[in-house]
Amino acid sequence: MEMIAFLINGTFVFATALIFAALGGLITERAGVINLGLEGFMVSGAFTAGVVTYYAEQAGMAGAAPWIGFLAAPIFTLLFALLHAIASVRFKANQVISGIVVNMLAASSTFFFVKLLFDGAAETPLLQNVFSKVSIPVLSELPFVGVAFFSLYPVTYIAIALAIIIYFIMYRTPLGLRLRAVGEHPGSADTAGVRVNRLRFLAVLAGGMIASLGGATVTLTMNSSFTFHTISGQGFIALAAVIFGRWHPIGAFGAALFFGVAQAVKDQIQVIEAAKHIPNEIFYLLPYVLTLVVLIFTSKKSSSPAALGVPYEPGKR
Amino acid sequence: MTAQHDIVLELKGLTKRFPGIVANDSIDLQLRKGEILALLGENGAGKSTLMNMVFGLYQPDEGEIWINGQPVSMDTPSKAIELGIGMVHQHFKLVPPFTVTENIVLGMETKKGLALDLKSSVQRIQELSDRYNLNIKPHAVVDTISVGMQQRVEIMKILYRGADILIFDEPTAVLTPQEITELLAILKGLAAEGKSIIIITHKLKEIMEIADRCTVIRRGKVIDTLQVATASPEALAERMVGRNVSLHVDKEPATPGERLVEVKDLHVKDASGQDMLRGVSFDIRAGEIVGIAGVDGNGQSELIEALTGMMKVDSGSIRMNGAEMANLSPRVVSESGVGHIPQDRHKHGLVLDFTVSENSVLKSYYNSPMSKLGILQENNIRKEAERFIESYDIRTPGTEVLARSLSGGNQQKIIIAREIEANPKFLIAAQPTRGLDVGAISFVHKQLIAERDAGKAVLLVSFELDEILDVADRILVIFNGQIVGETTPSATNEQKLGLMMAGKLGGESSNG
Amino acid sequence: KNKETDPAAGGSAPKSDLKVGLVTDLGSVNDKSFNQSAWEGLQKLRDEKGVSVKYMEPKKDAEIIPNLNQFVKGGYDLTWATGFTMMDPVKQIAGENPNAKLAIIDAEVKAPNVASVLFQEHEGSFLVGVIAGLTTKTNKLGFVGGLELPVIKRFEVGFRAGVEAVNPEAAKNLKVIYTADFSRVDKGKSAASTIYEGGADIIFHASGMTGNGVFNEAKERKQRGENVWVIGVDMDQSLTFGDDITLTSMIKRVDNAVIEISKQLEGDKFPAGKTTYMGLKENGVDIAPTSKKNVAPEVLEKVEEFRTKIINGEITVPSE
Amino acid sequence: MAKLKSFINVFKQESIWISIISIFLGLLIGAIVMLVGGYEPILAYQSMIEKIVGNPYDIGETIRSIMPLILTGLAVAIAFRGGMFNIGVEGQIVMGSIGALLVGHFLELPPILHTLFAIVVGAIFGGLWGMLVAWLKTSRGINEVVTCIMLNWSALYISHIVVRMFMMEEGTARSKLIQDSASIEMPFLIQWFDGARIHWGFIITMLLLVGYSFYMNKTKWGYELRAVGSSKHAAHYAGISVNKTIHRTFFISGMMGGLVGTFEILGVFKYLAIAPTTSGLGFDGIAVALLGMNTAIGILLAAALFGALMYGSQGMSFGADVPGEVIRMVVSIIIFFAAAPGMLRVLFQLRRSTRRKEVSARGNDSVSH
Ligand SMILES: Nc1ncnc2c1ncn2[C@@H]1O[C@H](COP(=O)(O)OP(=O)(O)OP(=O)(O)O)[C@@H](O)[C@H]1O
Ligand SMILES: Nc1ncnc2c1ncn2[C@@H]1O[C@H](COP(=O)(O)OP(=O)(O)OP(=O)(O)O)[C@@H](O)[C@H]1O
Ligand SMILES: [Mg+2]
Ligand SMILES: [Mg+2]
Repeated sequence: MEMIAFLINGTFVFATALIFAALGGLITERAGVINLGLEGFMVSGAFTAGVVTYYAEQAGMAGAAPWIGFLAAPIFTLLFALLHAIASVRFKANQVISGIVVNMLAASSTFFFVKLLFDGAAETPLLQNVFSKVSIPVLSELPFVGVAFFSLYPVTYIAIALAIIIYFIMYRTPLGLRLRAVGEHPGSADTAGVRVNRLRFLAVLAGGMIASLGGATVTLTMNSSFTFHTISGQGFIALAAVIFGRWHPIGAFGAALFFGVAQAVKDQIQVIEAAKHIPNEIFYLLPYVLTLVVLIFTSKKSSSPAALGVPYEPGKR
Repeated sequence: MTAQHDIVLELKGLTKRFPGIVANDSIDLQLRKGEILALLGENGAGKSTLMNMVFGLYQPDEGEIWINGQPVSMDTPSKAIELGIGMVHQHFKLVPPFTVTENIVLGMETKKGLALDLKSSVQRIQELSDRYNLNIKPHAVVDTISVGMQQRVEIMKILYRGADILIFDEPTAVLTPQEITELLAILKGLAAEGKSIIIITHKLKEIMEIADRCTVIRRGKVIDTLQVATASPEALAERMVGRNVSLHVDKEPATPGERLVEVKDLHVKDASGQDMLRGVSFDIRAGEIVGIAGVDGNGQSELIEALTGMMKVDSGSIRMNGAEMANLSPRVVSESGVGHIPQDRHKHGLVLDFTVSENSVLKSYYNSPMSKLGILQENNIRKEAERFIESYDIRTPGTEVLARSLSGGNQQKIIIAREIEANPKFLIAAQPTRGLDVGAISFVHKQLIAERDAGKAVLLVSFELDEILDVADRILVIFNGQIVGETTPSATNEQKLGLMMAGKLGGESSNG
Repeated sequence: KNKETDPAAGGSAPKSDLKVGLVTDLGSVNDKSFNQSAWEGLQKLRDEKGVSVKYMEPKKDAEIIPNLNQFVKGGYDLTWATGFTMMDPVKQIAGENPNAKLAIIDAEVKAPNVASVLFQEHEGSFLVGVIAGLTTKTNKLGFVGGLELPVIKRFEVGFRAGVEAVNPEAAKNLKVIYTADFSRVDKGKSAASTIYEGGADIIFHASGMTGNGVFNEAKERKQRGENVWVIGVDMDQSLTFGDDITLTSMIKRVDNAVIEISKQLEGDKFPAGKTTYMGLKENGVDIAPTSKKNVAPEVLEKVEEFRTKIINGEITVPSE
Repeated sequence: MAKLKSFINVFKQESIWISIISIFLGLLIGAIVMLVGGYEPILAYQSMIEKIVGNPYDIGETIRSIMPLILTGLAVAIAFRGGMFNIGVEGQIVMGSIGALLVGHFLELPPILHTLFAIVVGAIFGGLWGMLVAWLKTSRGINEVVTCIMLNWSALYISHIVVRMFMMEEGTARSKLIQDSASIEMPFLIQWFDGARIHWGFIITMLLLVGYSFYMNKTKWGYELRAVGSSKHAAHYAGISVNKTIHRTFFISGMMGGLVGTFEILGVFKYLAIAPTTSGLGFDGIAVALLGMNTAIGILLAAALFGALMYGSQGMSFGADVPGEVIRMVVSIIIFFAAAPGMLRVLFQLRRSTRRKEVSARGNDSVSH
């Protein structure tokens, strides 16, 4: 029982970064723009959080430093999001390649900056102030649920709240209606008076900024520094979560949790006595194979936004 | 001359160029308050382009747009909407997974606090629906409603936005006769209320029925503007193409031969498991054209797809020359001599990003002489395309341009050439003239009749009663997945057919 | 930036004609681990002897050989390669260039012009195992490894033997997780979290940068008042992560090995074709000099006892 | 004659100029970045060029590093043309290397036969891994992007299991070696290139490049692939089996990936190492394919540019101490401009003023499809 509570806790810890990134990807893709740049946005966010928090520490901000780093991440990442938006929305570039460019450029430039800023070092200095888990008074004392749900990083609560907010915006507000219309059938949206490319542009920016929070989360909850490998593949897993979650905020949230649980389980099983003789690789395989199995048994027809990947040009036949 | 203040929309010297073509060449046009103005012109004459500029979708290269006596710059549709212009496009602009209400309020939402307030919108839509007799279901998902309802939703979108200048681009091309009648009535009502309307249509009858004036466009230029009351359909057609066209289909009586196609008790379910065909039986003889009349959505598409192997048959049989054809693959069906002019030329009939030559061999590319040992024979393919272009008068810059770049009429000609030249025993033509101008229509009809006269079995599926009555030798009426009656053109008329299609009147069954 | 590789830039430094190059393992000379240690050794050599030194950091496996060639064909007197991934490339280059001298760390290459250096990690790990076994309050311990490779296995096995020698019960409760990665801090943190949650209070890691996660987890728990420790690896990690969570570290003196062997270039004593074993005896492995901060004096005494026994050969530490 | 003309016309095309300007801008921005960082761009580019073409060895190694990029470029391109996105080349590479390794290590066969068999098996392993994606797509409707991402990681860990269970070389982190009879080294060329690891994969890759173009444009299977890629519905109507085409396409695509792994095993490494991540070549292939506009010649040029710059970056860090990241930045900037030609056109028009307005306006439209 205790172990399950701990497993749930671990799931949230792992999933938080993925939730942010997946939500960012979701917003972009619902507007009709493929977001293969999630990895790059996460890198940028992780980098910014590492660097800014470090300098905030140097300036004596102490406990406020990680918050400053966290909030700085989307601001800096705006640069990369702009790149994706300008190329794929304004200039109708292939959205896949534009995302790949974001990944390549974010990775190379942030590593380069780290070397410049920290005298050739391969990582930012170790942060002294990062997020620590907060125990919500009273609730965290409860048996089981206390450990499982009420003793988490503050950013985890933010991620959960964000998923709900985005759900609300997407399905209950005019903005959401327009956003979905733009991704489904931009021609209709345009003739109904919605500025399609402007909305897509903003969606790409917003998506990039939100995804960057995922990167910042990795730096500020797990790594305490930023290095070459801080983000290696999480962005793609987040993209998979968007698709797995059928482009729905709650679905993507659930998919991110699923990956989280698969990761958390992997460690837990390894330390069980009975599992000693199973090759470790089987556990490493687990999250990925499990995902495929679940997809095989749940898949229905594709539910991607109909205009995903198609640049909108009013004059085009 | 009408007084200046009566002109709500004026176009002065509008010019629009596309690569290699001047789509609109210095067009002048006036729309008066409360009138219905028809725009008439061949396929590719530039009608849609002109209206798209008025609605802000395209930007003119030259010229000015004046609204209520003021020059305006129409840079986006939202600007047009703001200025009281509404447009129903040739291809519907609806978001399929959204509800009717969501589609209507999109871009003009009402809010309650931060949230979308659909409830009050539904109320308003209901009111408008009642007032204009649009009969709209606000909560239905657009994906699932009939084309006619979609058309009315488009109209509702305009009304909801309070537009005064209404533009309709071929609104009747996809409607049934009943729906057309209803629509025309609605338009008249709107004009009577003082709204000003421009309607594009290829159907002269409709122009005669509702338009006050008709502006004729040929190759991007305004040729003339006529008072409809004093003009004849023949005159309009003549102005449009620049020569005499016969509006009648000339054909000899059929001389049916042996029974070629036999369909027995056909049952088909769609993807969601719903019964779409429920025991359809009929047969077609060599040398006759059988028309299938019916309202869209009563099983026509499923019937065609089942006959061509594109859809699974649940039970029943399809025999051609006695051989069973049900549930064979499309490839085998076509190889057995079934030609198919599909209903949706963009979705099925053509690979739009293939060249004209590649599209010419879409069904024969894999066989000698188009390919040998798995390798395409480019020379033969090109020659085939050249042959089609020559004998079907396809207007294209060459064989190696993309099909996408041709006008709708010419795209259709590629398909017709391909399907007829394959020399099928059985030709299925679904909506073969949808969206075509009168010249093109008469061309297609001639081809169908020529096929019949060459001893082929022809199945013509159409929502156009005119077409069915003019071209078919025998008429089957489909309703709710069943053949509910059979008749001949001489034994019926539009009214009777219309009633049968609505399931209200049985036909005289000659061979049950 | 390590741009000043030319001793002349230093001004007053002594002058030597020797040129020594270093090709790092996939990673970087700033990895706070053995690549860095090797480079520091070379820098010391430059400062002391005026030798020209330079490094290259391959980013892919396929780049290793061209990088080695850059030095070998560029006329360097000695080319260092750090890490077991370099074994085959070094062997190949040594064969193709019989006149070039190469040296490799963490792998054995049998070639007449290659000096190999192997560290006896299991011996050092044994000592930290003793510390862990005697320090644990819960009698539960943990080990976090990177990839499950023979080198890393040596750490685990040596550690286990050390614990076993002083605290058999804790050895039975040793939880082991391999993260399959040397650079994913988050995986290290998750692994550590699982182990600590299971009741262990000390974790020894041999997982490169992944181990940072072990420290991060320990730090977080320490702040919540849990009494947990980490035993670092390769370098004295208390200098990086603080001695409030670092119990001790098993250090590998790669720098010493690099300096010693490079020096032997002069006077033709270069141990070509030989394998140098760097164990406790050779000062190749050791516990961090700062250990007395956190480790009880009587425990350190025990450590010294075992050290002597290992050096004497009374105890042979298993390595696999 | 007509062929020659069309070849010349290629160079009159705007896209060629777009590419040249993109490369120029990429290098320029790279230089600015270096200046800002306190490095010497001229020295850096000098060292880079020297590293790329400085001596036979480096020329050979540059070629060697271009080869896999061509193959992964082709793998991605063939799927793209079929309307699918193969972001699973990474995994297909791994599977290919497993196949080649198993055959290369365990079987005893005469030299040429051994090599051929290993290549075929490696290609088939990659192909089947690719086809798994296709099968999950057609039979279960699972989006290939997710499948690919999952299968990449799965392949990696499967390679760990295979190596560890069946052929771990004692005391190392890699498999045992393949036998010499399976090697695809080209000793005469290796000698020629002063030891650079040139192998028969070079010839095969070139043949595949030509084969790709031929397959795509001149065969009925290529016709079917393109038809399915542009319109599944029209392809179905035309009697083309859409699912079969998807399977075939992913199989071929996966084979290309598999061959990358095969060649790395048989020609470059001789063993498979236990690595924490996949090679990244598959992801680079996406950029190569799209930069090369999915055409054979484009892929060749893009891979050459990409591979040469990456290989040359090592020279930059050796000769001018510039971190290799700068070159990756340069490459991504080049791709960025090349992928959004509209951007350059905007800059272009500004500079050329109104003089040739009409020409550029036409150019503008002709690529808008
Ligand atoms: N976006 C576009 N790009 C290139 N050419 C276009 C474009 N839109 C229209 N054209 C061309 O402009 C001409 C006029 O087309 P338009 O759609 O206005 O004709 P139309 O009169 O509406 O014909 P139809 O009766 O078939 O609807 C055609 O030759 C068409 O090919
Ligand atoms: N999230 C995504 N990121 C990147 N590429 C994507 C994403 N989603 C879809 N794609 C690409 O877009 C293509 C279309 O995706 P989709 O799942 O709609 O295909 P489909 O349903 O098989 O096609 P169709 O709608 O024509 O039947 C995919 O083949 C894939 O290459
Ligand atoms: Mg789809
Ligand atoms: Mg039109």
